[in-house]
Amino acid sequence: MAMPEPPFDDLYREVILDHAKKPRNRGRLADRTQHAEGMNPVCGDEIALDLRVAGDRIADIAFEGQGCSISQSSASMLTERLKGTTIDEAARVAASFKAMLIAGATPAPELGDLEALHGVAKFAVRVKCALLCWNVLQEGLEQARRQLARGGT
Amino acid sequence: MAMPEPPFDDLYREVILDHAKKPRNRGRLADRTQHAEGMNPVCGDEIALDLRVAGDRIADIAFEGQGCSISQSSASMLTERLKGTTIDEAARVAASFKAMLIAGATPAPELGDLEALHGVAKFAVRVKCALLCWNVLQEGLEQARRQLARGGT
Amino acid sequence: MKMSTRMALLDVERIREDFPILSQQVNGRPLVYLDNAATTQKPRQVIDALVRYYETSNANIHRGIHTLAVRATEQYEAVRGKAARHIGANNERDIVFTRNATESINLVARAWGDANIGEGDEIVLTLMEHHSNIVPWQLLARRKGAVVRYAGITPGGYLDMDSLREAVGPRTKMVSVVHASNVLGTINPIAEVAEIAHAVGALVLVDGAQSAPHLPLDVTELDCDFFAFSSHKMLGPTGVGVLWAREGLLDTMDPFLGGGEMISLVRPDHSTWADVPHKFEAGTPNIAGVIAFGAALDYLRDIGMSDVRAHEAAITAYAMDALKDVPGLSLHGPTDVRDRGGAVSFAIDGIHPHDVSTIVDGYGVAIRAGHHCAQLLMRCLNVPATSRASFYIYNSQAEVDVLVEALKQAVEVFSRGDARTAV
Amino acid sequence: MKMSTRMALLDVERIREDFPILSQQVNGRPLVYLDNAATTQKPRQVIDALVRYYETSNANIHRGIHTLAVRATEQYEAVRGKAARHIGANNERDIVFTRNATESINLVARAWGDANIGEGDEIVLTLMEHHSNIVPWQLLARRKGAVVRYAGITPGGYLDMDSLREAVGPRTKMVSVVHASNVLGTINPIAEVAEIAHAVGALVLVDGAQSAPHLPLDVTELDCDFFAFSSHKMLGPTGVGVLWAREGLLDTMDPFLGGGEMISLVRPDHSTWADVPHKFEAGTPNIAGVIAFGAALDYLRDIGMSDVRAHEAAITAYAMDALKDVPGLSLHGPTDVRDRGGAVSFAIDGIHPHDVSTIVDGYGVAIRAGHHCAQLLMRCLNVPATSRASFYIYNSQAEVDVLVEALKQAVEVFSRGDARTAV
Ligand SMILES: Cc1ncc(COP(=O)(O)O)c(C=O)c1O
Ligand SMILES: Cc1ncc(COP(=O)(O)O)c(C=O)c1O
Repeated sequence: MAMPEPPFDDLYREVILDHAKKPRNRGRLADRTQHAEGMNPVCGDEIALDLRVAGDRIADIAFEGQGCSISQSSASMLTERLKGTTIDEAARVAASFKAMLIAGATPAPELGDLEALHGVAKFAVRVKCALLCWNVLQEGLEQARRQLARGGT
Repeated sequence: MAMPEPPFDDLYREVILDHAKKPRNRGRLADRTQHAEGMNPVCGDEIALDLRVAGDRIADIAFEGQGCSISQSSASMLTERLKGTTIDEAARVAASFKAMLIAGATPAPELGDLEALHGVAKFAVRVKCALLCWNVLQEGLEQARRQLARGGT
Repeated sequence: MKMSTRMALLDVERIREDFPILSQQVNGRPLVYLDNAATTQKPRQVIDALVRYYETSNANIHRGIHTLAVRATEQYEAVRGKAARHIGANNERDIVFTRNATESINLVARAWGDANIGEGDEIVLTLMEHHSNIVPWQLLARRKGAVVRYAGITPGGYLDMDSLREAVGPRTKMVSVVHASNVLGTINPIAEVAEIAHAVGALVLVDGAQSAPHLPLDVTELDCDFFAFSSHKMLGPTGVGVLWAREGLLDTMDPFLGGGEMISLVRPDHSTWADVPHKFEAGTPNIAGVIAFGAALDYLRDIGMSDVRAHEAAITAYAMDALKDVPGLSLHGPTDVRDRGGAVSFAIDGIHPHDVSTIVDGYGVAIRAGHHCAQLLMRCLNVPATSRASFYIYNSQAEVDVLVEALKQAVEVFSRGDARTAV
Repeated sequence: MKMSTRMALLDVERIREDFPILSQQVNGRPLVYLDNAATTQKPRQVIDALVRYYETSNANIHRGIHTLAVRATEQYEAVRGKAARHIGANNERDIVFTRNATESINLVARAWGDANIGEGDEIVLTLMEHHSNIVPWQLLARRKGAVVRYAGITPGGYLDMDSLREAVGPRTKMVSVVHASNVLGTINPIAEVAEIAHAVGALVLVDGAQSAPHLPLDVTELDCDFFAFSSHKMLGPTGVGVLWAREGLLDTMDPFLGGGEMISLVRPDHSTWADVPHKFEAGTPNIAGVIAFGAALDYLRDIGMSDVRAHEAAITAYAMDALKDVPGLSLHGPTDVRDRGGAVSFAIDGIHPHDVSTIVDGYGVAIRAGHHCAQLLMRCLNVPATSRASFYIYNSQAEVDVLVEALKQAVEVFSRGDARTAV
């Protein structure tokens, strides 16, 4: 049977599949300063993030989790993009990413490779997969901010 | 506005309305040997029957109750028809009456005036109104039979 | 024919074209459907929504990734916002879909009641409640050793506010009141009730089964804590009810039914719950019914609830006046249409309501006769049953005239004592 | 294309003409609907029954005297007998209409469970239960201080009868078991389960959500005490479930929800209940839904449940064979079609089920991916989720072929790592 080309150009981009198969920064940080986790009860996807924040900067970041290619590649690309950025920049990237997926905004330049995930916006039920790690990140950033406010690290 | 004749010839027969307005044998029997009552929870109709059974015969019978013209006239005609009959004959009349209303049987001659109620069979929701007193009667006859079996009157 | 003091506002002829059932004959005469407090008829827009759903979008919702599942989920969830807007609520998270108003009330009696009502606590109802707003509280009181108290009714058919004030006390935890009576028509002053209840820290549930279909509503103005209503009484399909709760209240409540959809994690010994409102919607819901209910809400919004109210008030005023022509007829409930909805109960001397209903049905007129699930109220009125005509957007004054003539025939039949010569 | 060892019995082409939704295109390709364990599509006979009801007979039931009310009541009540016959029961009094299988089980957990389960009593389930047959019992156990125990599953996907025998003991009061698993397909030996349960005096509830649509049934042979199922999984509308109870059992049970329809007398302090089954149907039921469910039952009866079963067995055997062609695919559950229904779960190496579902949806194929409301079973299988194809009377072998080809494309996409060059 002949199967014509399916409409996945926008979803399963090479870079996404690559991250899904070879996740970057996977594991735990022994010297983490923040830890946050989340799951998507509807589909069972799980993401845990470790951050090591030094000053106002994310000195190191790693993730663990399980789930579909979208949730895992999103997390992998997140860590790659944010390692070394300031907390404020990380928050801006998170906001841009959400705008791209929820509001359908054209990808902001600061997203870098994460732009590859913009095709997910067309797949309403998969949007939450891509967002999971970003929600977890936002919780981690909150923690880091509270700690900064208390004058820690 | 001109209202053409409604299809009630079969339901509200003269004899039925007459019994509904001037119920026969209404009240209680001070010397009753049996008492049974019933109600129709869906419409709230109530019937209570007093019997005075002497030997195997219904020496006297009376009813009390409230409800629609069908339930009340059925009870009134029941008492008129059964006063003085044997328990067995009363049971036969009850069976014939139910056959007429439930199975749509042509009225048996032994029903006498009760035949007037045969039109109720066509009004499915009103059948239970006409039957209420007969169900109560059957309970009363049961009691009477048990008493006879024990040898009492 | 009576002249109306005020003309009905709606274009009944045009509206009736949307209701296929209304063009039928019953007993050889045009159907005059005046049993709207029991359930209303459905416009083709609602029937079409059901057909469209089953012919294009049917799938189980919430957990599916495939196209139909996504489509069905979006259509279903979109109705929450419509239901919220209908009652002036702003947060669709506060809307739970149930089977009917009855289940909505039972949900509160279990999921809120079991956790918040203790021995000796008091639940205050009124004597004009529908059984659906009595029995769940009696069952709760029995489970918990609590007490059910009742506010009474004035001779004019109003809620007796003094007796309500007396019934509400320091042990009162819940005051559950009908908004518009399905028998007397009375519209109760909910905001006033809420003030009395809230003053002692009690919550207020409003049984809106007879108000949501007929009145412009704003739960903020009513100041109630729960509001329950049914789709089938407001143009929508059977099998759909709504419970609205004041913001944050659902979050504090335990689940009601357990099963699929309402969980987050299930482990052998315990489970955790999904977020509200899904926590309260166990199992596959009435997806098609909810979506078609959305079409009913759209239909009512397009007419506008104030016009619905104005039309019904006009018809009701006309009917209450016209019914006076029937010999021996007396009306129950408030006489001022500003204080009542379109359910008009009446008695006719010497004719039992069931006989009345059967006779007018012979003329194609559908009214209801019985206790209307309000036995406590029947005892207040000292009658076993009433006859009730109830109106909606598609009813005309001409239909009221048919009812009045049919009732006169009933009187005729019973006064002559012989139907064969009655006409 | 694989050759089937045994041809499907049903004339699928003719049957498909009855299902308007099946002729649509999804993502530019003909819809291949293989998510029947979630919900089935509806034949026009069922859709027409809904339309006919709303266009000719709509009225509230049970208490009305007028023509429409009588008509609606008769149509609604007639479905009880059909539902009873479908499961080999003879008494329509033993049939209660609910919203769905989930509510049927909750009804038993409340109305039977609260009166019969005490502290330290045990409820035995299996690890292959749907959440709808787990959570109600967990909630009951929490209310009463009872214990929930689980029978396990063999590596081949069967219920482990030894572990069931171990789990059932003198304190066991209820054994509640799925008849056909919605994930593994496994058909459980209910009569054997019942023997074990009845030997210690426990009752048996069968979750028939996945067997009532697919198997010829006889509750007498199964020897169970309760049987629960859903209309929407067997051609009927959403919002209708059924609970059957062994003769006499409902009479011993307290009411579940309180309200209209389910009472006999209501007094201020207490009420008495209507006879069964109405005692368990509080409020206005899903009248239209139940009546249209009658049309679904008629449709299945006309085909014949043995032919339904034979067709599905043939398709399932064909599918299990054909799926072997997909690289890296492994099946869950029994391999012998005689022991299983038409729900086929599988895993593909290196591709998450959600990705599988999204990709095959691109080819118009609707399958389900996830935990299927069976998280305990997912833990047994040691997977977070599975992909599941599930078949019904309108599915053909050609559709299985489309699924297999679409799955191969998924493998292709993921093996090349770039969808743009995948075809
Ligand atoms: C005032 C009132 N409350 C509650 C109900 C119950 O509504 P449902 O049967 O839809 O649950 C009704 C309808 O009969 C009603 O009139
Ligand atoms: C085995 C099983 N039990 C129970 C259910 C629950 O059915 P419903 O959602 O119709 O209540 C399902 C359906 O998902 C099922 O597959």
